[in-house]
Amino acid sequence: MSATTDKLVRMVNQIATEFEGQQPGNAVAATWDHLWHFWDPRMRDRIVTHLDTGGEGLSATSRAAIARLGSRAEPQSQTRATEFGVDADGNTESDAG
Amino acid sequence: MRAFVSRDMASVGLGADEVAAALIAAGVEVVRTGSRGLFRIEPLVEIETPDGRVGCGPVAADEVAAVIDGTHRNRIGDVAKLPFFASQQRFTFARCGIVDPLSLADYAAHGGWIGLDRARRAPPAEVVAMVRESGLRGRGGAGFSTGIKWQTALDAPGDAKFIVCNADEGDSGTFADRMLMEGDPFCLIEGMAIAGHAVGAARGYVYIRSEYPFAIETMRAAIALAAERIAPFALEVRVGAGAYVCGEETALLDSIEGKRGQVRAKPPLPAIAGLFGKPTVINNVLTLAAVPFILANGAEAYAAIGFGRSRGTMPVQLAGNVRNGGLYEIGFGVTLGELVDDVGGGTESGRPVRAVQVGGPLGAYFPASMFDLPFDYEAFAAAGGLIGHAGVTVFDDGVDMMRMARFAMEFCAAESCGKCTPCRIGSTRGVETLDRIIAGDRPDENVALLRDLCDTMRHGSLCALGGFTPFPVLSALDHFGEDFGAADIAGPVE
Amino acid sequence: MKTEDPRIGRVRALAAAYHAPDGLLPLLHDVQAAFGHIDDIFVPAIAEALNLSRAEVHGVITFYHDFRRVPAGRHVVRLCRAEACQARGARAIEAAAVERLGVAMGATRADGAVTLEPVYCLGMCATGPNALVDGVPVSRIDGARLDRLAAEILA
Amino acid sequence: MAWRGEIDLGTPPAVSQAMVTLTIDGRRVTVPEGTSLMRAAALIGTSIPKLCATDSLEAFGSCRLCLVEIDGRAGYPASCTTPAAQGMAVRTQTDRLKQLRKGVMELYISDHPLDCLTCAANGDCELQDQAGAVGLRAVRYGDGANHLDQAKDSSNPYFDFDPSKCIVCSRCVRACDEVQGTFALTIEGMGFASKVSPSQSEPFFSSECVSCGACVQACPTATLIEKKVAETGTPDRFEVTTCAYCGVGCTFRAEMRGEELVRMVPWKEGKANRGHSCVKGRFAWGYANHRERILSPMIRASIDDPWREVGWDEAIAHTASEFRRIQAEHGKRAIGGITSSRCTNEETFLVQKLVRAGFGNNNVDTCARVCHSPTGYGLKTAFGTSAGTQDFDSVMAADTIILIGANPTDGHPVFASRLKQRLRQGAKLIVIDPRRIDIVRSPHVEAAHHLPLRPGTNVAVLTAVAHVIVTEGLVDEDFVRDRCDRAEFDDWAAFVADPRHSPEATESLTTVPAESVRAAARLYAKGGNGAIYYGLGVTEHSQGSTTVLAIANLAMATGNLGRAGVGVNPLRGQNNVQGSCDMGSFPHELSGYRHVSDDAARAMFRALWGADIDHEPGLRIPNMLGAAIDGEFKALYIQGEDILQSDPDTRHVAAGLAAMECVVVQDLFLNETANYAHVFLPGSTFLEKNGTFTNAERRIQRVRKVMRPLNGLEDWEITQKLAQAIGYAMAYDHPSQIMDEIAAVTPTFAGVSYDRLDALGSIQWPCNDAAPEGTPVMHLDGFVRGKGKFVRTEYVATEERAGPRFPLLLTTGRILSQYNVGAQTRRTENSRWHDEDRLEIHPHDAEQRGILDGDWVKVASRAGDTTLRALVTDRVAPGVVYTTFHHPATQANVVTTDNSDWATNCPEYKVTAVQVGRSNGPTDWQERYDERSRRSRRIEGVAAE
Repeated sequence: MSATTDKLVRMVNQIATEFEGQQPGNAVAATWDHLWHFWDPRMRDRIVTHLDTGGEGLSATSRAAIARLGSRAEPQSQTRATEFGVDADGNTESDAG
Repeated sequence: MRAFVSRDMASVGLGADEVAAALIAAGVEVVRTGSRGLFRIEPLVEIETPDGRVGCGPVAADEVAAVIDGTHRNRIGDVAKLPFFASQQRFTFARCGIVDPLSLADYAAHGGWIGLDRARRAPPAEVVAMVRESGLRGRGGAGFSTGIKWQTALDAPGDAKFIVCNADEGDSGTFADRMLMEGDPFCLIEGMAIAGHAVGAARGYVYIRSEYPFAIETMRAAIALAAERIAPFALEVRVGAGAYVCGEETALLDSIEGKRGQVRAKPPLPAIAGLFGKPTVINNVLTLAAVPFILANGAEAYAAIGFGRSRGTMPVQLAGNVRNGGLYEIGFGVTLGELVDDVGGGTESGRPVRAVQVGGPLGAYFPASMFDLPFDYEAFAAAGGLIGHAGVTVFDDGVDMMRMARFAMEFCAAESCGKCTPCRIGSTRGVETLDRIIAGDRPDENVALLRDLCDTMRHGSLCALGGFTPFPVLSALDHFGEDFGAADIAGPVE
Repeated sequence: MKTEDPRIGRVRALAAAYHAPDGLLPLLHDVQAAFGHIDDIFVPAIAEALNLSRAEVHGVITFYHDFRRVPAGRHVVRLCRAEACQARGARAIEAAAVERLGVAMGATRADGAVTLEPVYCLGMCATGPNALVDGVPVSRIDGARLDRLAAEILA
Repeated sequence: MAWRGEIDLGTPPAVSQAMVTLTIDGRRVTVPEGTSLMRAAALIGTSIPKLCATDSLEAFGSCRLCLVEIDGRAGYPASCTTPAAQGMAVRTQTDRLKQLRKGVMELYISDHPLDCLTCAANGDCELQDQAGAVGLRAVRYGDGANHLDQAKDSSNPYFDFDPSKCIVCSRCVRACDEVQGTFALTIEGMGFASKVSPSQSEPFFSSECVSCGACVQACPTATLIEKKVAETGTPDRFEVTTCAYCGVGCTFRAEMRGEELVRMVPWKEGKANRGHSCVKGRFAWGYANHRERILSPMIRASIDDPWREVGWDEAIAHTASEFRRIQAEHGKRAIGGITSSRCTNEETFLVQKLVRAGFGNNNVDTCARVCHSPTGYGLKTAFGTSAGTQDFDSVMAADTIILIGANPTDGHPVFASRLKQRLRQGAKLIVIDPRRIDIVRSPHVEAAHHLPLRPGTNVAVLTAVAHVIVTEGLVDEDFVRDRCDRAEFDDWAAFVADPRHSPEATESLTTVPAESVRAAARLYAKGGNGAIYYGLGVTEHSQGSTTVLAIANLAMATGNLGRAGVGVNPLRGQNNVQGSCDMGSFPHELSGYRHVSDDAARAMFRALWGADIDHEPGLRIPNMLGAAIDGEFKALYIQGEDILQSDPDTRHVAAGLAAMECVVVQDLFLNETANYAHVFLPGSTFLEKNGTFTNAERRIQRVRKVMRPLNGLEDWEITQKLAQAIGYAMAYDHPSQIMDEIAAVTPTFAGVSYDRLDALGSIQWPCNDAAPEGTPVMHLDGFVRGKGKFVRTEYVATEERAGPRFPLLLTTGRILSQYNVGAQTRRTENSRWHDEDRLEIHPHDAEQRGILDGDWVKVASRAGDTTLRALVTDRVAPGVVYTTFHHPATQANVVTTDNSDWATNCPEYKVTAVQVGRSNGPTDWQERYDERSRRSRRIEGVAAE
């Protein structure tokens, strides 16, 4: 497994563990939502390929989330951090982070 | 046999400890008291007899035998009958020299705590009203109505308030505070406890100058002894460190707060924002010590005595070259001449009295021609002087008034806190200008310059140190011009 | 780290009794009583204890006449120079003292025997000229008493 | 603007709302109660003579020049210390007053050198002015005692102290006490001998002075004066600009003589710094004309070759052709850009526009990644907007302040001074930090509680605080009911109430005594206005975002939001890290916080920019380097950043850069990243450009050009040329046009323009129709976006665990005199305060390893090792070591690992398991690195130094 893939595995496991703490029972959807909104296509493709080739090192939640990522569907936003739309009065969230 | 010998610092300076030791060695039971306050007869020994105390003084350590058997050459008998004491009105100093300063029993037996108990039974506002009606004014020198000051502090909002006693008695010619703290400390303590109750202060500080080691020791012991009696009010002694300017109330507060004793600008008044920024009553020892009498005997008893707007008694201190130097508590209105000649008995040297400085190093010098001046804040102010802490320092005709004017500037330069320009730089220039006059260098020009400098200091300075130094300088110049040798020395004192 | 002067530890012990800035003067009095003077090297420990800056402590030490930064002589004579004592001959006594004790006013003898300092009033203004000699009041000082004093001090 | 001194009203403004009316010299004036007579007079154009008064300090009343007469009052009160009262009749000019003022001035001049014509303050001295004003014509005192022989102290590199000219007005001492709060100055002695004394009469440089310059600014004479003024003479014009160092955003008057900058003096109307400064902004601007500054473009084929100087056209053309070649060979997404948090909003906006519209991909990122990206993620999740909620003034209304993971006296010194002011007024402080940072206990300031937690356990401590607040009934029920999401609160409250989150249960983990946690929680919840300030010690962790969420939870649970004195306040590191985020520097979103996948947004930008926008998020910096190693990422345009020194896991960064074919660095100096660059484009300093910075309180402030760029072009002009060269048209004449475009696409900047900035001085976004003058405090009557959201914060231990091989935990930070990677401050006199990074180690840990203070030690982690000298101190707890990363020689980031925040990849600088041992000098990696960077800095035809 290349260094980059290993790094991505550690990153997605870290995200999954966090959402297991934050949103028990909804960690898979939240992790998927996060990867979809914040990861670059190559990172997403690489992790999906890794899952398809056995997904060594991936946690259960990570596996489920990556599986959904592979389906190319657009996730529902599970936290305000991934809401980017313009609301009714023309105000957008500011994501200065 | 029981004998009473003073432990007052001045008495000890004259050998009282050695006399007491000799009495004890001779089998006599010795009680150490404060000083009665006439230093010509110290060390004084008073023997207790069935019909009262019999005094002998001054007594040397090797003459105790004569005292014991009643044959001592300086036998006085009942000291209280001496004209010096009989003509006094000792409201504040009644117990001084009589009681054992650290005996709670003695204090209670001589009218102690009556004032405090009465005050604590009355609401604070009523106590403040009594003090106001007594006409009591600041004995430290400002002469500000004590009642009004307390009222301001009572009305001022604050989660904590303080009572501060200004015991930095640094004026030359004054020792009443010292005598009272060493002779009747519980009186001051009681006065402060009353003040605490009157304005809602739970804590008090007594700021004593470091030059008074005896007073510091006695006050600390007395506070410890009286702690329970005055609880929940709590007192603490704070010792100065040799700065005369800390006799100015705001410099004193900065000193207690652990800072350089520099004078604060006003407002705010300390009664509103003083120690640690909280409402604070600052009064002189004598002011606070007068309060127990007022509470015990009522405001009218105190106000009945006095002259004009100066009500009650003033513990005058006769000092310098004076025969009967000591503590003379009398109602306001007595004249300067009566004090110096009748009570004081003129100079100790036997030479004629030439000048009298009233109010310490910042007070004016008065010639004999002004001895009809009544002891009253307003009268002295009108005559270009001040009462101050009521120290009266007598000089005989050997005095050189130009040197005394120079000394006034020298003292200001030595004790200036350095904050404001007229005093920091002016006092040093004052000494230099007077040195030129003394050396005869362009006397007319330099006297005119001296007057200009005094005007700048008098009206520009931030506090009384720089502000009042012109009083001794100009009064010497105006009343004793002959000592200055300069042609044009006339000019009013502003 | 060079070893610390042992006296600094004792200063810290004295300082432990005080916590707020208003403890500074009492602490400085304690330190001077313990060591005879307040050495500059004590200042950091004092400042640290009261949570003040070294500047503030230095400013206070140098403001008040009482605090010494260098040790005084074995004996300290504080001669009163104020008006009441002058009226009773203090100027002459001062000149005599300088001469008899062999030290200028405000200085310490070369051999460290005595420090002669002015003081402005000791509150014994009817029995001057006065002095505090090692904290003990001495009044009505004249030539004879000065001689006895010089003998004791310079013995 | 033609030079004119700032108006000095003499005393600070009164706070009262009640007004009083009086007459001064017969003219009526109405002022707030408590206003001094001096200030009241100044407000109607009557300037009463003064020397010890200045409106940045409390009235002091020592010079006695400002005496006035008042009807019905005896004497001559000082107008500075006498408050105006209703109906007063004041006279400021009478014969008596003239006479008294002349008398005072005569005393002053009797102890002052008469060398005005050769004096450094000639023409800019209040004593000189007042002597003229009062008409002093003679000094009659002859030669008396004076201070003219006092020795001058030139120990401070930036200003001289000449006591012979001192008038003992104490303005310097009071400035050090009241404004800066260091108390480094005092008056020594009393009376005529009074003398200004740094610490124990030491030279300024070795005293407690932190060289903030407040005393120099306050001094009315030449006693304390900038060395540059003494050298150059007084300035003749000034521009108001904003400092380019930390996130406080101090504004300064850049005072110049012609084109030469003479001094930087804090601008009194600056709303972030209120007329104060620190050593960096005030004095450390000399790097602008440092000899190491590169002024002409350079290119080279290989990073092993020496540089070759070329003209701008050749450099730009070469870069453009390389970028086009690489995109042709390796695909559109094979190149990217990095924006700087130290350049202006306009410049950052242009770089991300170049990448998205010019390169056609979203591979743009900003160094904000490495400091406050978790703030954005966390606050957006909780409050809906991701910036700090208050303005800096707000601290003055706080009653209890929690400071977590920030060391303001070093990192945000001017804010620290205002915080200390508030603490001296009685506000209570709680510090949560592994180190006993200065503000825990420094003169007149002491934290009520210091929680020295084990590095990496922030979430555990804050969740324990939340546990106490919920279980002890300290929640602000009204606030939660009215303004938060009820269900989420209930879920969160149940979560934190679990006994496993109690202070007692977490004590062994966090090493913080349970009772301290409980006391701190009660004080924050019930101690009046509670304000939380935090820095990189919160964000630079694997749970950085979670910690920000925990902070937001505490603020909402206790109702500490939506008014002055409260809030959640990120202390952002750099001058424009907030701005670089606002400008849309992140790979996943367009400016205006629109996700790149948003078709409508992309359509709008295509119309506006005339170029297709990639719909996929781009690569973050760590992932660009990863992709480069994998051969998929070939070129990088880096503006104003030194990622090799500032980013973690230096070996990984070096490998990534080395794998690229065209690295372009645009900076002032050949920084560490330039060792791996093929093109060097010389940048311009903040003194040489127009633009805006946005500070940590969302305040947009103008940067104004003080002198022509030495390198010939402002940074935005370089980016524009590059865009044109790769075939993407950009045609701005002035940054104000760029700001107009920003305002058009950024809702929170809608109302911002240069004209309005000039009119208002500064604007805190959001600034739009709803808030035409900006928003000092956010969430006033409700959260901008719906309800406040509570989020569970489960503690997840970092992988960086101390173990047998690496038993100690390293954390990192900053020091006052140096800034970020030190590129600027190392090239100023500031290096005299901190010329090398030191490793702070507890005496116990040092003793165990036979390490003495000053010894060379090696610090090793699983990522690498480096050597530096030890500093034995009990400021750090046993088991914790600390260092800064200001000097490249130490390469502290060789040791930091690739751990990072789960949500934003913000690197975990603050926790690295290390071993420390004696060493005999630099590691071979350091030596190889030094040799490499020496070779890489060679420039053809220029003698190597």
